[in-house]
Amino acid sequence: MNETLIPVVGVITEVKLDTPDIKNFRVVGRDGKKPFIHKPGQCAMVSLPGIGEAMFSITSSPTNEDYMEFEIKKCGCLTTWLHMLEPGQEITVRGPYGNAFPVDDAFVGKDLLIIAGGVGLAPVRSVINYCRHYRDRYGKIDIVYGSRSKEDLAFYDEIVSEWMNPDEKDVNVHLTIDREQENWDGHVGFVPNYVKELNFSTDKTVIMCGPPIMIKFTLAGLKECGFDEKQIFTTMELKMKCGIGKCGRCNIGSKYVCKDGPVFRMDELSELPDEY
Amino acid sequence: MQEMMKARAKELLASGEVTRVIGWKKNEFDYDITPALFESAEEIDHDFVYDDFCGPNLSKFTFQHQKNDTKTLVFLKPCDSYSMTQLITEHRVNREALYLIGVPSYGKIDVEKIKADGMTGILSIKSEDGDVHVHTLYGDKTYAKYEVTSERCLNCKSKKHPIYDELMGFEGEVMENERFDEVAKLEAMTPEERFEFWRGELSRCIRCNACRNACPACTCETCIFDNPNSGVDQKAAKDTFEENMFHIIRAFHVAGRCTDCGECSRVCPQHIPLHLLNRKFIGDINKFYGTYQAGEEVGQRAPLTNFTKEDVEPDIVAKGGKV
Amino acid sequence: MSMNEFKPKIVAFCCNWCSYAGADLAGTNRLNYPADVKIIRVPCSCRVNPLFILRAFQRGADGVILCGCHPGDCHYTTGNYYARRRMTLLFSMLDYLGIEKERTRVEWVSAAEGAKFATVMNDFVKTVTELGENKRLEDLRCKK
Amino acid sequence: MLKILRSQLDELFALIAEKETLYIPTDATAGIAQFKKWENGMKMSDKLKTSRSAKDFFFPQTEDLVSFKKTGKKIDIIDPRTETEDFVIFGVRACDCRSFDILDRVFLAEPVDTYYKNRREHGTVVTLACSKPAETCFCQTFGIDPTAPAGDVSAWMTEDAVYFNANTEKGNAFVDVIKALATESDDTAVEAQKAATKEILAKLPIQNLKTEAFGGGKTEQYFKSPEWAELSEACLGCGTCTFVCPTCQCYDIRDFDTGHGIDRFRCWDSCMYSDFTKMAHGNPRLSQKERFRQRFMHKLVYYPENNEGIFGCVGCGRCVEKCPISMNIVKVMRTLAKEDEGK
Repeated sequence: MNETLIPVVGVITEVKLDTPDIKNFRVVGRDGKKPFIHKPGQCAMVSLPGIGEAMFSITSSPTNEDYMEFEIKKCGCLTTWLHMLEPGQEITVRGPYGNAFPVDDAFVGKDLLIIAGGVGLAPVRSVINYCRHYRDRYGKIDIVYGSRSKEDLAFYDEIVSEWMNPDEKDVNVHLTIDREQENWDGHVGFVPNYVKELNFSTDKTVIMCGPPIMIKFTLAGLKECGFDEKQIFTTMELKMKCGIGKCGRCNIGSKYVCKDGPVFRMDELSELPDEY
Repeated sequence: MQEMMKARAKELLASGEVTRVIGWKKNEFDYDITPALFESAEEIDHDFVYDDFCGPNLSKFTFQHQKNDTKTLVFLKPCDSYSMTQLITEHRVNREALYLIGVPSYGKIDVEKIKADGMTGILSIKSEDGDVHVHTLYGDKTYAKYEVTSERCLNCKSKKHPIYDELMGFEGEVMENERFDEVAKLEAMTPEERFEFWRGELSRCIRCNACRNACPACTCETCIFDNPNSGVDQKAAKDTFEENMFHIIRAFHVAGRCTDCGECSRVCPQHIPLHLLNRKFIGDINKFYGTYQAGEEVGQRAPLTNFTKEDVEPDIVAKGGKV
Repeated sequence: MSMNEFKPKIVAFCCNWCSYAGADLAGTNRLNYPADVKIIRVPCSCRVNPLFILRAFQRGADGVILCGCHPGDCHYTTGNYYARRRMTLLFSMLDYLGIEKERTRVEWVSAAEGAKFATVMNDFVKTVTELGENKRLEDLRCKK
Repeated sequence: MLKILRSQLDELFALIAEKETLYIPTDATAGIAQFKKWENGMKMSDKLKTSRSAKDFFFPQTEDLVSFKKTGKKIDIIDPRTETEDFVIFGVRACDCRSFDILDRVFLAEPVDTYYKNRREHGTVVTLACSKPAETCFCQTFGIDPTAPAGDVSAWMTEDAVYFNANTEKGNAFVDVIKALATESDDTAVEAQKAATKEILAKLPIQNLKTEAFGGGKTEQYFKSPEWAELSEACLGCGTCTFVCPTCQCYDIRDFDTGHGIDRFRCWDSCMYSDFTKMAHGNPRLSQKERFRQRFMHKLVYYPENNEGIFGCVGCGRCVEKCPISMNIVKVMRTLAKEDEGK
């Protein structure tokens, strides 16, 4: 019987300090394999027994057969503890939870525009790497990613060495940071404005994740440019305890983010009450 | 009295002296009273009520209205008035934002007593001249009022208003009462008996936090039992220890500040006599450190934030509590 | 567990300035007191929050004793005066709930009173041993 | 239909308890009845309702989910569960019985909550028809007939006898057990009681509230209603209504460090609490108004939307009785329905 509330053991094999407050954790099961199979955009409940349990998006792509990655920003009790962990430490994971980005249907054959801010790159990175893996299925991929500063750009190494690699076919990365700083010759400014400046053609499918304020303004900007809400996908996060739509706290109206989400198409989301 | 209160509230609203009135309002049943905010004469005419069921203590309901520029009128029963004084002492409410009217209370009826007597299907309850007429689907019954008066009112500590801008009715007196009798009865038991008694009572606790949230002395922004850093932020008692702990700590946190308004016992859905815990502290404070009534006057120093060099030694407890 | 085997677990909160030094002195003077007394050093007797006492019982203590400077000698001038009131009321309440008053105690032990510390502890352990295990304020989950 | 004399009630209980654990409502203290494990000599309460609902049997206030043992960097996971024993709950009222259906739709929906399912499978529910409804009852509003309760076995208690009728497989097994004491009977007495009760039901003050105004698809209409502010004005933010409610199913999952391991347990939680949705970076329901709205929207709109129009309330009236400030679903329904009419 599938015991959804009982987790499995995960072993942290590698911890990388990605930005000053974000760490990347590689996790495998005790048998050295991935704890479970997931789809891009799905989440898992990660826990340190005695400290707490919380929902994190799985940032590695399903196409990565070796391990599972979590990109975790230090902001609360559990995450602070997680940041203190070293490789070899066991944690518990359960999942996968939630729906996923429609990478195998709605996205197929489309040009993708991926917009992320801060640690919001974590859930969409899974999509990016999945699409890069099955490159032929998708059209052009544009990535707009912004953070407070250069140091705060998550996965910077990967972005530069892989995504921005000249060999990469039709992947364009547009980085931006909030304020001018030394040794940064890229764009400076907030993501919503940058998206407008880049003036993308409106036939793209948009995948968006970031702080609520960024989502709000980017959405308005995209609509101004002529994008339809049906083209825009985003992923949500609210407090969760069970992950299976029973504990009753992550609902927006009649939808549970853990079960019916976390991925919502903008037009579905706008039908729900404004309580997130 | 109710008509007088309505008239005065409307007058004050009309003059602009106050812009909001906090009072009581009747619901579905005669005994169903909700604290309510009134902002117009029509609302007052329509809903305002003051009768023998107006138990809720209004002092804490002023919290959200103290940052307004205009004044809020609050009706206070003597009990509420003590709580209000205590809140002002602790700087939890802004006295300037409130217009306080003291109203007399002639003892509130505890509908649970009527229900415990087996009355059900209650359609109406009328309290007139010391008699309480209960009309139900299954027959009527008349009680003498004292039979169905709530315990806290039978043992009324005071009918005096320690604070008010205006008084309706009479200037009451501090009352002789027997509120410590029950405590003394428990104290006379053996530890085994006491333990059994409290286990029986506290085991019914469902940790709904009604006692805490209704308590006018419980005003922490974040309660220790809600604070994830306290290590005791349990939502439900998983073990009998936690039931005990919650109530001991809660009683301790309000010790010396509890005015004995009795809201905790009134709101408890499981009928746990929580006031007996608070009264134990009140009784001990009186015995050990001299008579003290929280909320008696503004600016009093609470016993637990105070001391004298000659205080009794803690072994007084082991000696049986006799000073 | 039969009575003669029973060894109570005692938690002693000792203030850093007097009682902890008193305990030290008892040690250096080789005065005996049972090893069942677990000392927790606190900055001042008034640092002890009622929750500490309850937590000790929860985790399996059979008795809790609080030791501080003699009234008037507090390193922080008045700390132990507050502690005195608090503990008096708390222990009275615990007794009221049926947790025998002999399981809780407050003693004033100065840095010079090593002998007193040992005597007090011996006496307290004896009293608690006679009372037996704390069953009324234990957390069964911690007993497994 | 089987008949057992009321004078034989003790014998009956003993007979049931011989085979399975039996729970009956009994008087705990003045005015409070609660379900307790039957022991010799225990008398059944004649109160209409227990103070807490019967959901405890399937969804207890606290239950262990899993334990962990930590050694160094290693974590071992221990499933603490043992096989649930069969048990019988006697004297469940129609409203509480319906609440099990409502909980089933949450806990037995995929992915199934095995903790709940396990209990549900081992419990036999013996319902008892109401003959003396209280003024706070409004189960008829939600289409419940308190004179003909569902459950594995339905029972009717008259002045001198108790009548049983099995409805399910489990019910048949139960009836087989009690056959030793029972005699076959026609349903004259039961029908008479039903008729008498129905007359009283018609006179109840808050029965038959309007439900047409509610249901799925009404989110937009009510979510922004200005009425919430006034309705929630006096709400204390305690959890009384949610904890006595037979259909409230929200829970929290917490860890307790026992000193030699970690017990992970779940416990009831309340959407009325300020920390219910609080996250490290903020809280989507900041004031009591939003929390209050969530509770009633869930019962009247969200739940029916996800469950074919079935409301998340059974009209047991516990919240009406227990709320410290007398705010309840009845008042919410009346206020919102009035607003709906005005539209």
